[in-house]
Amino acid sequence: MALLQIEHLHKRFGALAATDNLSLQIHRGELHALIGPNGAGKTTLISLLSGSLQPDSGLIQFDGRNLLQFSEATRPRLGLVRSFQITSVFPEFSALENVTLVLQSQQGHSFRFWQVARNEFELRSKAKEYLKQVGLDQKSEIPAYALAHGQQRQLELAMALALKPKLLLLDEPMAGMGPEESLKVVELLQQLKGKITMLLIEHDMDAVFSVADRVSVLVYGHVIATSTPSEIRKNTEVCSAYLGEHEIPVAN
Amino acid sequence: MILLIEQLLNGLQFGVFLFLVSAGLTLIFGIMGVINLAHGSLYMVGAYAAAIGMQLTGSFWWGLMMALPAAAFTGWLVELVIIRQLYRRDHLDQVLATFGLILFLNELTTICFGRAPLFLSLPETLSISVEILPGLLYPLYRLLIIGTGLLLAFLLYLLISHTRVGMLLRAGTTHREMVEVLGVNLTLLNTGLFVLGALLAGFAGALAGPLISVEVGMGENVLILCFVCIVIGGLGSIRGALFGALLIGMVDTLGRAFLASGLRLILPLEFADSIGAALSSMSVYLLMALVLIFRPQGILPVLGRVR
Amino acid sequence: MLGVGFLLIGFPWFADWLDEPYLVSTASRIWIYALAAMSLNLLVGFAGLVSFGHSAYVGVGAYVVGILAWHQYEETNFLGLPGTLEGFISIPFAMIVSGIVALGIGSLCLRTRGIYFIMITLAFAQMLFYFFVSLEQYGGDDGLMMMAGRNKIPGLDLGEDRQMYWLSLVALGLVTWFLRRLSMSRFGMVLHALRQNETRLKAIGVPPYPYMLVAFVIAGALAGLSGALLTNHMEFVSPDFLHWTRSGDLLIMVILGGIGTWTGPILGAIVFLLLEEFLPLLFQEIGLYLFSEHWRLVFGPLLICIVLFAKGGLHALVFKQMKGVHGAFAN
Amino acid sequence: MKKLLQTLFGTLVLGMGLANAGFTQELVKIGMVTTLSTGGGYLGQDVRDGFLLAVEEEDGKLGGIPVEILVEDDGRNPVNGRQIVKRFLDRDRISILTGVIFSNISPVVAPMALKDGIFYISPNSAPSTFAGKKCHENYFVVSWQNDTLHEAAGMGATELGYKKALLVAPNYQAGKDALAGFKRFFKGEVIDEIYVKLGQNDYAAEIARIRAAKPEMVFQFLPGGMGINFLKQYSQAGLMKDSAMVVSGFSADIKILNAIGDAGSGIISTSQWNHDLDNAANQQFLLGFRSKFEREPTLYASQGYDTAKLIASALKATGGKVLEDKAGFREALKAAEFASVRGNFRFASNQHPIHDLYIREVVKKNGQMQNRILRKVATGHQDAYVQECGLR
Repeated sequence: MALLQIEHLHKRFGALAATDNLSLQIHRGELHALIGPNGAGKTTLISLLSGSLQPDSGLIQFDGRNLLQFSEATRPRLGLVRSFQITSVFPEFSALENVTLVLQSQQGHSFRFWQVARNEFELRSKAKEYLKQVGLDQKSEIPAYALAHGQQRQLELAMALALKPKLLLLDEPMAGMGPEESLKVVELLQQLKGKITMLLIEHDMDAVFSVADRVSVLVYGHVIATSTPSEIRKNTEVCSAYLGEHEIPVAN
Repeated sequence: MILLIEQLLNGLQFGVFLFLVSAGLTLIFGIMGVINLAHGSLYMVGAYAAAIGMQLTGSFWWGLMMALPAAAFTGWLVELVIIRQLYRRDHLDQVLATFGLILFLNELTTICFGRAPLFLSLPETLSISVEILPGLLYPLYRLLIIGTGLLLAFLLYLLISHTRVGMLLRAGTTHREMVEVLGVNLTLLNTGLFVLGALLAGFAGALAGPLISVEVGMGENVLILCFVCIVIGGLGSIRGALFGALLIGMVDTLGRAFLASGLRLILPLEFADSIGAALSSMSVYLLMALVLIFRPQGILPVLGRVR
Repeated sequence: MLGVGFLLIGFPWFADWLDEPYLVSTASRIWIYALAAMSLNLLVGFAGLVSFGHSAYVGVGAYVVGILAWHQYEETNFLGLPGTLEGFISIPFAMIVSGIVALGIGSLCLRTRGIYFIMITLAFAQMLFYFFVSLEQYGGDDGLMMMAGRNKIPGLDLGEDRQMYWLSLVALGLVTWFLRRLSMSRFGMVLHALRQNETRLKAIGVPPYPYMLVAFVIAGALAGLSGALLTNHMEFVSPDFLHWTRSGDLLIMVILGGIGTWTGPILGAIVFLLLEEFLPLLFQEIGLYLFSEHWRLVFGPLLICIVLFAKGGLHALVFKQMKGVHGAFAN
Repeated sequence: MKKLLQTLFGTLVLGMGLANAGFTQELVKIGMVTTLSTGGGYLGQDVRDGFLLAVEEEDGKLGGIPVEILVEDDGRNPVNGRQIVKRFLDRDRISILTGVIFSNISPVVAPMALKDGIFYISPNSAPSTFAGKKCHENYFVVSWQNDTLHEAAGMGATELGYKKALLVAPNYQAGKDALAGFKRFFKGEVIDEIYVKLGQNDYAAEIARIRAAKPEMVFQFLPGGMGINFLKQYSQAGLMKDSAMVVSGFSADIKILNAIGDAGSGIISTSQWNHDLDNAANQQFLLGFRSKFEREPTLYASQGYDTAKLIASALKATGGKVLEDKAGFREALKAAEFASVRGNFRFASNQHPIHDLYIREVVKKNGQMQNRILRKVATGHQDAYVQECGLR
């Protein structure tokens, strides 16, 4: 039984069908990449999964539960965690505080009014580990707004990991990163592979084809193909979908 | 029956009047994203200018004519000196700055024209009542206000939805950046818009002059009510402002007209009166609260804009 | 900081030395308003919720004390309960009632955001204003006198202005301390996060609403406390306390002082109230009689200038660098 | 923050220095906390100007005693009022407090003054509590008790033979007191009472109700701007001729008449004073006021003037001893041996005035609207609360 099971999902914005009878399966432990031309409805799908949008029709099964009955704020608790396309951290908090807040939210409600949060050392040490994992442990005390863009993306990732996701939705984690930064991320993804199930949305084809176990191609809100990277490369339909849009992915 | 019709007319007239002030307020907020507490002061300027003008020329009409340039000029000056600095600031700064502006304008008016309310009245020709229905006499002037108000509303509608300027304005409410990209001179557009708002407010002030006391602080009384109107209607939308204004006008008027007498049927007279009065004075805010609870964006919000 | 503390405690003697004893009551009033501004800052500065109806909770707290005292004086009952002049009963009671009112109003208002939130909080405040105006039994618009003087607190004689001053000062101190702790707690972290990025907060599995509501209630209760003190200070309460311009004043104090800072609300209250009280005098002294009567002519532009040129309010001016509440635990 | 405080007090101390400089001891200090800003501003302005006129007539003296008058604006806000009075008492050590206009200020400041043992002499506001239960030996009222002019309206309406009256007032205490006062002396039938919102602008709804009710007369107490709005719209709706308008003096002072113009003609109003009262003091007052301020005085101005004259008479009698000889000063005040611009004037046992009341009619005289006395409706009227007062 797949971890995430999407069946006949529909979402319209007025005349535009952003998601059109979309069906997709993501198996436990795999790194599943989702590619497609701009406006294919990738981000819409993420929003539908994370709950910031509601589908018009269709069914989403997550970990054996009907996802649609859970609110945006409760889905992370189920283990369905997203990272944002536009960097979204708490700018005034230090990197450490960003992650600490996430961990604290993991431990149920935060109605504790007296104990000083920054003195809760076990929280902070855990948080440091996550920062280390993404290679930010040197920057832990720096306010997020002062971090370089790439580092903010890394922080974002750390926060996502801190939520102990069963499924991690990665919305273009390498957007706006320099080559060496994105290389870091690819390495990180390699490490996480197998431990966490991931749905990766990314334009950087080299990255995608190097890390993904399976790739799905989304065009006009509809999945036209799902297969291994090598299969996908051969697939003519995909190429045609990409003509004029992107360079045809060639062997790396 | 006659009474009901008359009260409905009163409600309509009050609503239309509120619309004249609200229209500018909502446009200024919608397009420039500026909360202008000093909008009420422009209304006051209009009334004062009309009063002074009438005392100088002895003619109500000249007073009315003088109100427009006065309000427009004040509006222009205010936009140039202060509002322009506030476009990119957050609402709090705007509230504080324009509040300071109110203090200043009020005090200045006091110094120039004294504390006593000014005199402004109607020419004989207008201060008559006409029989619009058998047995229903209604002041001609109030009818006039209804007429001009609705006319202006219609003109605004044309301006907003059938002219290039209007197109830009509408675009401005939702996609400010896009309009800038189009190479439109937004500063000019804004100034023009602000002046337009000032004109409407000033005109409303001049119209109200003969009916209400022309005195310092008259602006604040009407200001809050107008904010209620545009919030109920949905910020930034002229349609919303009109709708909200009419709704408030009706609710307020009818509440005052029938609530107390209605309560007397079920309560002892003593309570009925005070409770009725208390309720009718709250009614407007009650309404706003209800609307916002069920439609947090107002009743006719501008589509595609989240604030 | 400690030095400042002693300075403030010793202020009554300083006032005597100046031979200006009335400054003590001026100061008590300042601390009381600073307390209210502080509670408003919890909403505006921490959680980013701009409430334009905060004086409502001040007013409710004020009326609770006033009404209890009135019943005690008239020896009548209030909802079956006898009135009281005992401070340690009526003041906490005032906080509780304000808190409850805040709970009711907040639970509705918090469905909206931004300018709509500003307006709906104003709406409820106005309703309460007209409610008290039409409360004939308690003096309506004319308000309610504390015929038997200020509240009684064992070991204190509030009738004596100094003791009233110290009470207000201590109250302000405790509230500041409490809010400081609060802002550094887990709860505080959530509030700060809320201000910075609500969507993200949801994305890490934290529903904002309950936290906002609790913050709203705390702010309301603290406002109630300042109201209770105000009634005692004034020995009088009237709907003026709830008028929307008072809410405006509180907001101005917060912005003037520096939103989301610790000293901000206090500085704001000090400067705002001192200007309001002494600007006319100063102009009189220097012979600008026009301005001494029309001091607002100067005060208005002053506010504007502070907005336009002193970003971050007096706090930023005094402490040169902008350091928000979040700074308090960022280092 | 420390710095801030010190600099602030620094400037203050400097200020005090200047202020206190060159004061001699026998100077009697009179504190005047009044309302100059906000809607009711012109009331305070006239009380102040009337008062200062009297002081100026004796160039800086009252009853031959040099006085210093400290005037401050309470902005109609009791909290500010309290601060000002606190300062008057502690810093300026005044011996007489006066000037209060509105009834939401007096309950705050009067007790302060009395507790401090100085004299409180009201030129305007006089709530019933201080006329009755809480009357005080050092508390004097020169103007009237709050209900008085409303009661006079009741008498007037009766004398003019009106049978069916409709009453309008704001939904707050003073408004309800006003209607109570009117009803206390009105013999006819009250067919309806309409309570309106404080600070209301538009009265179309109420006016429609009035037209439907067809009363012979309307009595309204809508202070300041509200009254002007109402009167303008009332006459605009052409109701003046159907239902006469009877108001208390506050709603028909010269300022209001100027503001509503011809619309005001025919309004019946009551007052304890009018410009056409023929007595020497009044002539002197009018002459002085008009020449100094180039405007017509309101009844408030006359009250300010009377207040000053009363204080003058007492200072004269005690040779400037106020706090040194409280008993003497009190007796001198009670004697009220001064020429009031309203003619007969003496104090009742609760130290509120006993005086004559008139009804006036608004007429247009050489282009100006003004009040003309119709007749006297009460001679030696005193308020209804005097029995509740313990003083004898």
